[in-house]
Parts: sequence; structure tokens; C-alpha cells
Amino acid sequence: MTSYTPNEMMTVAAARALKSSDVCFVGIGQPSAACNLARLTHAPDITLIYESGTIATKPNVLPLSIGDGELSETAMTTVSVPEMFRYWLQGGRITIGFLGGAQIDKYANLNTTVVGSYNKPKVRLPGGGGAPEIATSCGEIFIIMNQSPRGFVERLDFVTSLGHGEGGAYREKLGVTTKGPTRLVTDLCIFEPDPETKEMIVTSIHPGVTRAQIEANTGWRVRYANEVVETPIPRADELAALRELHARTKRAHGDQA
Amino acid sequence: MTSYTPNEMMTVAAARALKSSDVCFVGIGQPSAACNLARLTHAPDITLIYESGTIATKPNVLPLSIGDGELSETAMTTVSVPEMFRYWLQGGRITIGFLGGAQIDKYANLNTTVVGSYNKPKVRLPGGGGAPEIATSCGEIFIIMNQSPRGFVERLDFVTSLGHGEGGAYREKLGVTTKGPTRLVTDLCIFEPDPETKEMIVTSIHPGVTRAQIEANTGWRVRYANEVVETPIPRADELAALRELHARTKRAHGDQA
Amino acid sequence: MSQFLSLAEAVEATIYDGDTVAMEGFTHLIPHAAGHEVIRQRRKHLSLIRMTPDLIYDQLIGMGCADKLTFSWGGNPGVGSLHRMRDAVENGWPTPLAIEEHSHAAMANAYEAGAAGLPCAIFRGYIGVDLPKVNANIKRITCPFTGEMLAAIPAIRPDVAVIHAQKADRAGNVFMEGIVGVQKHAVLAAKRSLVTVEEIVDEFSPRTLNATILPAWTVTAIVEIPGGAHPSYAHGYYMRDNAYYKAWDAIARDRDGFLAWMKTNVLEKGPEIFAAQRQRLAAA
Amino acid sequence: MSQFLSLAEAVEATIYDGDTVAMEGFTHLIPHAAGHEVIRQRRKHLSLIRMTPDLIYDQLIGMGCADKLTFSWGGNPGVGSLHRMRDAVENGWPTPLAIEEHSHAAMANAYEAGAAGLPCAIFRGYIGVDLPKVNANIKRITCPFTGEMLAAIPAIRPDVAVIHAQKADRAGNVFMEGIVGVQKHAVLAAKRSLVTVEEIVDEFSPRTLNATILPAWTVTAIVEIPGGAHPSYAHGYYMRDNAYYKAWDAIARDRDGFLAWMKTNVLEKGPEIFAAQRQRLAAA
Repeated sequence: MTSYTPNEMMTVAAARALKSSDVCFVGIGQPSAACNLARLTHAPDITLIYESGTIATKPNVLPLSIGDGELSETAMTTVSVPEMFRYWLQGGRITIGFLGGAQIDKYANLNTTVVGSYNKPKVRLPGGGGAPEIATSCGEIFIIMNQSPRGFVERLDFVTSLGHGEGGAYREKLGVTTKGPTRLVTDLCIFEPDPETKEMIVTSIHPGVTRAQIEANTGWRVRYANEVVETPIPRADELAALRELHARTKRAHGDQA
Repeated sequence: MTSYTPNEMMTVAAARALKSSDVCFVGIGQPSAACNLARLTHAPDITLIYESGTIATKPNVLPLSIGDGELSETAMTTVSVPEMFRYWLQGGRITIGFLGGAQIDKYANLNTTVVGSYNKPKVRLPGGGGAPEIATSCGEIFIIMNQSPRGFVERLDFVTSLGHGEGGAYREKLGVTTKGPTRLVTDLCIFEPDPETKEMIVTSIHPGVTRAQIEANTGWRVRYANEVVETPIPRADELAALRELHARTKRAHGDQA
Repeated sequence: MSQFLSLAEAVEATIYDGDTVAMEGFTHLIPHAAGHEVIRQRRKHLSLIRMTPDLIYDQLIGMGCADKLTFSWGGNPGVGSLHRMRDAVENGWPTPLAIEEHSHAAMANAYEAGAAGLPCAIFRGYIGVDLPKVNANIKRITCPFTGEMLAAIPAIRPDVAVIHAQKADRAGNVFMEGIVGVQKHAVLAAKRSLVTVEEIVDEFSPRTLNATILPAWTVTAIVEIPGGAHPSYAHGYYMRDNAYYKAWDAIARDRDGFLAWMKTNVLEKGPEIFAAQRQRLAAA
Repeated sequence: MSQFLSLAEAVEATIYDGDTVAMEGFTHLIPHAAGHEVIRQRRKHLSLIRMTPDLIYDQLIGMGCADKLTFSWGGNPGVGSLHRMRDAVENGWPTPLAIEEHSHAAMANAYEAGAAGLPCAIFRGYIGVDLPKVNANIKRITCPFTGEMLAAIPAIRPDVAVIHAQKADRAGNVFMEGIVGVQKHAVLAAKRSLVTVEEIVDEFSPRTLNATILPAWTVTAIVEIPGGAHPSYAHGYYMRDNAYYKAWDAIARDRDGFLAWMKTNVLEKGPEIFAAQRQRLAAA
């Protein structure tokens, strides 16, 4: 059994939730690694879509930006950005939207806009990009984030994209018909929404991680499912595929990766 | 001096009003013949656009339908029909819209919908097609129609596309900023709008045509400009180009033309 | 995910009595073979949608398949009227036909809004004209920033879209080029879709980066029917059969003549007749 | 009708102090050379618009060219913050920068509406989020058919759009392919446009029937600048200079270091420096 890093565990755990039949709206960075790992292992026919307009792209190396030439070269086709957001995202054709964020709360609402007040921010973050409409237009949302007390907060400074709002039937009350965040994968564990309250509760803990560690890295009082399982460790083939992907990416991009 | 038919006179007179700098939205039939004659004579750089999505097309023969393959093959590019109506027509990029019709009134409003009442029509015509929005989105409108008492009527049964409405500032009052019909070319004469009332008045009469003939073929009381000129007869080069175009078309389409 | 089926299976799987059906094609790539199969399977009470209904809709209407037609220009291009459509509208034969009439701009926008998952489309149109007086689905909406009044119409969201395209690959993706009309929009706007193609290929090549492609997961059923657009045309395969369009005028003018023609040429035939037309009209 | 000009002439002819300017490019084909010339010509009080402002906007903002930025994602992709943009927003250096912030969907729709000549765009968005609380240009509109509340935003109609494309032909038509972003929309939405291209060719070939082409009469000025997108890339010509993006982080972090770098690398240079970058990064 090989050893693996928490980041590898996170990426593998996220990848496993994807199926060959999924049509996935992929963000750059950790979501992209997880989605391409799924494609290279158990979900070879998964459709990956990047907001730059590339449909069914099969990059051989991980893109460094949302619009790398590799994405367009290996895509089935590339459409304009307005078409992407109108026909493909808003049109309801995406099954999974894959998001990250700077801050998340217990209902999986995300903040990538500002820390502090909007008009006098402590930290000005990049902004929402595609997230606000990805969060409500995709069939469901997977989130991948490293866990930390600064990132996992009791109250967001700014709601950039909607998770389960204030919980319960919040989304339905706003007229939203999609499921919202159904899975939050971190470097420590997996959260899923409580069926009633929609609070994100821990359902699976990565091997070697303690509840105390999770709680120390979460700004809200963590709740657990009645049955919490241990996340199966990365298999050798999963690790090999992920490491080869990263190695190919490094060779292609050199120091730039 | 060669002889010519009234239809040739009409087509030549319509073609002469077009310039190389025009971007022209072209209807099938007489408008298409006039626009392509202009392109083959004095306006070689005119941009011809057909509503099937073909931009800057240079057909060697006249198309029989609005979507002939010849149009796409000789076009600079072909866009989808929604793009054509949204970005190119509604976007305000067309200088001249070229229309025909079944019925016209003295303010150059057109009917191509029904003769008789809408719900119990005497004659069900094909409908508006692109005309309603061509009439208001193009910089100005040229109309080409054979003159007859049935076609040139005091009152339309149905307003399919807006000309000058009830005259005067009618278009402006509706918020329309384009000029509307500035030229109506028939087999007998040329009408242009009176600057004030916007009634279409005769400004040029084709050689050999009498005022009595015009009046006998017009359902409203015809008015004339203070100075009515005689339409210059078709030049030999114009007639040659037009006849070659029709001959090429006939050779290409055989009996079908 | 698209399935490869026979034409009969594909029509059975995607088109039901009472459906709202958009068979699109703007002169080019009109799905005539699929329309014939709908007639053979005797679908009833269809609400037909098409910007430019021509011969195939005249045939469907004359055979009593349709209760309603939504359109913006209904005619036999360059020839004249659609006699079966007029007979249904004017005389209710063989069954009354309700019509909902729009402009091209309106329908193009309505398909576009349908593809975009919106409930309505807004555009600058229907100004100073009579159609809004006879079509309750034309409303006005005010721009909240400028106060400009715009036209609003419902998005088109058909139960099924039927189109003809040049190629499918073996994974069930669909490629088209040339005058592409509103076909991609119609498929994306519809709940189900039936696509007939000229041929099934290993790869779309030469592949361009921005080719018009419908991924397999946007298509319900694919059928290979060489010549399936005849008498319309397929760019790169065969030309438009203009003589057929002209001949249609006489065939459709008379009820009995029409019925006899349909029996001989549609009811008693199958999709295999289209290949011969393609061969006859193939570009040199 | 487009004119072929030098870069200095083209910026003089199309971009004026106080203009609303959209320099677009979605990772691909970002018009860096044109942006540098705007800095050299010391344009002031620009309202900059771009979905994904990155280095060239950081440079324009840091050099005091802009009063306002409308955007949906502002960062150095894969690297981190835009330090000059943050300094302007947080500290007003060198001049205060007002921001109007949107989502990608909103801006994509707003460009699309601009290209379509509409005053506003409607879309399903901004649900359950805070941006509408801080951006008065986000309103709601009710679908007159379903009652659904949709988001509405003003169309983007810039004074000038600036883009980089692969090719122009000698008649002044512009061709692009690959990740085409919102560039065609931006040009069609704008009153004027400046297009830099990798090369001017006799013919776009092989020509595809549905290629993305801006006709000459939609473009104001064209300038041939090989490598003009660097450190962005031009599909078919050269790759993205990822090292430059990473290096920018340190350069832009410090005001004095930034100013010194701009003096050496932009103010004292001309568009000819881009060709060398293209050669260096040309695909094998």
C-alpha cells in the first residue's frame, strides 16, 4: 500500500463521485484535477465542460487556465462564452457543477468576493465568475475545498453563490428546482446535506483523521451522520493515474505548472 | 438602343438606388434580382445578406429559395437564423431592407398576411416572414412591386409590416428611429415619400408610361412631386448584365427557374 | 444519450399523439423522410411548429396529423400557396387547423430562448403591425433601465424536435454545416429529439475547432437515411429538387389527387426511397 | 469599413479619454499590445469593461488610465490577486477605481444583448446571492407568460471594443477560431472597434461555411501585430506564456517596482517587441 497526501485523498474522493454519464461544469484547479482523474479512471465517457466554451474536452495535461489551448484542441467543439452560459448552463444540460471557494458556511453557501465589508474589504477576492449561476443551474453541486477555520466559517462575509441558503426548503422557496450542494469533499472528510435541515454533515472521514481535527478546522459546530464511514483509501490505480496526470502536466508546463 | 420589358425597367431602376457601401437584407424574387444586378454592375462591393443566415453572399445565379446552397457556398460566412435576426438585423447593421408585398397602401405599409378578414380570409397569403422587423430595423426600406389596382390599395386588409403608418411622424411616435420606405419602384414609376406627410408620391416615371396608366393601376388618388423626372432607360450594360444573370440562372436550374 | 434506431422505431420512441413537434430546416436539411414516417404511423392531434412550413407540413396537415400550426411564413417557396394548409385553415379539411402566427424574428428569438432555458424571449419587434391584435401570445415588456417597450413572446419548448443533419459519429454526436437555420436551437429547446443523417462516420474530419455539433447526450434518436432531406437538400451531398417543389403545386391542389399521391408515394413506401433521390441529385 | 493603420494611429482613431472600453479575450487572444499603446498614449478616465480582467487591465489601472472597472472575475489565473487593481480599489492608488461587479452569466448575457441591439438582457440568475445588494444595475423582471422572476441587467454597449484575432484578409474582414469568448459580441455591441491580428492574408483558407468572421464593415481599425496577444496566446501561432503570468505577481506587488517595470517594458518600447515573444513561444 502506497502512502498518499491529504490532497490526493481529497482529489480521489471527489473523483469517485462522478459517473461516465455526468456532464460536468469544471472549475480550474482542484475541481479540474478531480474531474480529469475520474475521466482517466472509472468514468472514461464523462463530459467535461469548461466555461471558456469547450465541450467534451479531454485534456492530456491539466490546464493552467480556464481557456488553455489544450482544452479547445481536445474538445468535441468550442462555443462562444454567451452560448456556454445560455444554452448549456442555463439550458439545464449540466448534471454536476464543481466549485471551490474561499469561504463556506454550514449550508454550503460560498464566498469568493470579499473578506470584510464589500465597500471597504479586508481582502478583495477575484469575484464570483461563473459560480452564482452554476450554483443554481446545475443538477447538483460538488464542492472541493481544503478545510481551515478561516475558510469554514459560521457566517459568510458575502454570499457569492447559493448553497442551501438558511437551510430546509430555502432553495425551493426561491423557486430554484436544482439540488444544490450534495457533496463537500475536503482534505479531512466528506460532508453531505442533512435530508431535512440541509446542513452539511460529516458522512465519511478520511483514514487517520480524527473528529477533533475536523472540528478544529471548522468554524461552525460540526454535526455527524448517524453512521459515519471511513473513506476508502486511494487505490493504487487511482494514485497512479493522478500522479501521472500531474507529472505530464509538469513536463508540459515546466516550472510554470 | 435595345428594347426592354417593364420588369427589366423596374429591376434596373431598383438596382440603381443601391451603393457599394450598402449592407442589404435581400428578399427572394424581384428584390434578389435587383440587388444582384447592382452587385454585377455599379456596386461590386455591396454586401448582400439573406435571412437564411448567409452574409456577403455573391451568388453566380439567382437563388430560387431563400436558403439555396449557392448562397452559403459563395458567402463570407453563414450564421444561424436566430443570430441573423438578433445580431445583424435587430443589431442595426443593415442599411437597406428590400421588400415586396401583395398589398401596399399610400404610406407604404405592406400586407402579405391575408386578403379579407384574418379569421375568415378570402385569400390566405404566406405571412410576414422577416418583414415586420425588417421594416423597422433596417436603416431604410426599398420596395419593389408590380403596380395593379388589387395590389395598390386605399386600405390594407392587414398591416403585416409598417411603412409610414398613417403618415407624418407616425414612426417616430412609435419610437421607431429608422427611415422606413424611402423608395417604391414599380413597373411604371418610382414613388418616394413626401418629406412632410410621408405619403408615397411619384417622383419619376418610366419612359413611355402615362400618368393615366399609373392612376388606373393605383387604388388611391395618386400625387406627384412638383418636379417629376423621366426614369433613364436601362443602359446596354445594365440590360446585358441582367439578361446574363437570368440566362445563367436558367441554365443552372433548367425548367425549374 | 442518443440511440441508433430504424426510422420506424425512432418515430415510435420520440413522437406521440398530441405532441408539440418542431420539424425544422430553413430550405436546407428539412427532415422529409422523418415526416413521412410520422404520416405512416398516423400520428394525430400534433401541434406543429416551424418558421417556414413547406411541403412536409402540407403533407402532414393534409393527412390529418395536426390540430395546430405555429409558423411565420407558410408557402411553397418560389411556387405559391400550400394548398393543403389553406384547405385546412379555410375549410377545416380534413380537420380544422388552429394557427398561431408570428414573424421570423419572433420565432427565431423564441427558439433561442427555448434553447437557453428561458420562459420567454424579448426583442424589438411587432411595431405598428396587426399580428399582436390576433395573437394573444404577443405581449409587451418594459426595459427596467431605459423604459423602452419591447415585444415578449413565450419560448418555444417542443415535446420533440425533428431535424436532418449531414453526419453522426459512432458515439451518436451530430454534425451540421452550411445553412444551419434554427435546428440546433430546436433540439436544445425540445424535451426529445429525432435526428436523421446522411451518413454515420468514424470521425468528423477535417474537424474545425468551432464546428456546429450536437453532443450525443442532447439527442434522443439517430437514424441514417441517405437522401432523407429530399426534396430539400443536404450541403455536400445533393442539391435541392426544385422540380419536385413545382410539381407539388398541382398534386396538392386537389383533395383526391393529393390522397392518391400520398398513398402511392408515402403510405406504400418506406425511407429507402430517399437514397435514390440522393443519387439522382448528387452534385457532380 | 475597416482601415489598416499603425497601432499608434489605431488607438488615436478609436479610443478617447473618458471612453467606455471593452478589451476582451477569455484567456485566449487577449489584446495586450493594444493595451500597451493605450498606456503609452496616456488615456485617462476610461471605464474599463471585461469579464476576466487580468494583467493588461492591472497595468492600465496601475498606470492611472481608468476610473471604473466592470467585471465578473478579476485575478491572475492560477496565480493570485491583481495587486494594482486591489491597490486602486482598496487604497485609491494611483487614482480611485469604482467597480461594478457581475457574474460571468450576467456579463455574457449583457454582451449578447449589446450585440443584438437590445437595451437589456434577461436571464435566470443572481438567485439567493448578495451581488444585487451592492449593484444597482441588477434588477428583476417578470415573465409575462409564466410569472417567473428573472434577472435583468443593462446591455453592454461600449464606446470601443478592442480584441486580438488570428487573421484579417486584405479587404479588412477578421477571422478567429478556438476559444472565441465574447469577442465577436463585444465588437458588434460597440460603437467603434480596434482589432489587432497575427497576420494579414489573401484568403481565409481552408474556408469553412460557418467560420467566425467579422465583416470589414463591423470593424473600425485593424493592425497587424504578430504576437500581439502575448503573454496570452493565439491558437495556431504560439502558446500562453505562463511564466510571464507568474512573474507578474512579484512585479505588480510593489508600486515603485511596477512603475519601473512599466517604464522599461512598455513606455519605452513599441509593438515590435511582441513578434519576438511569438517566435519564442511558437508551437513546435
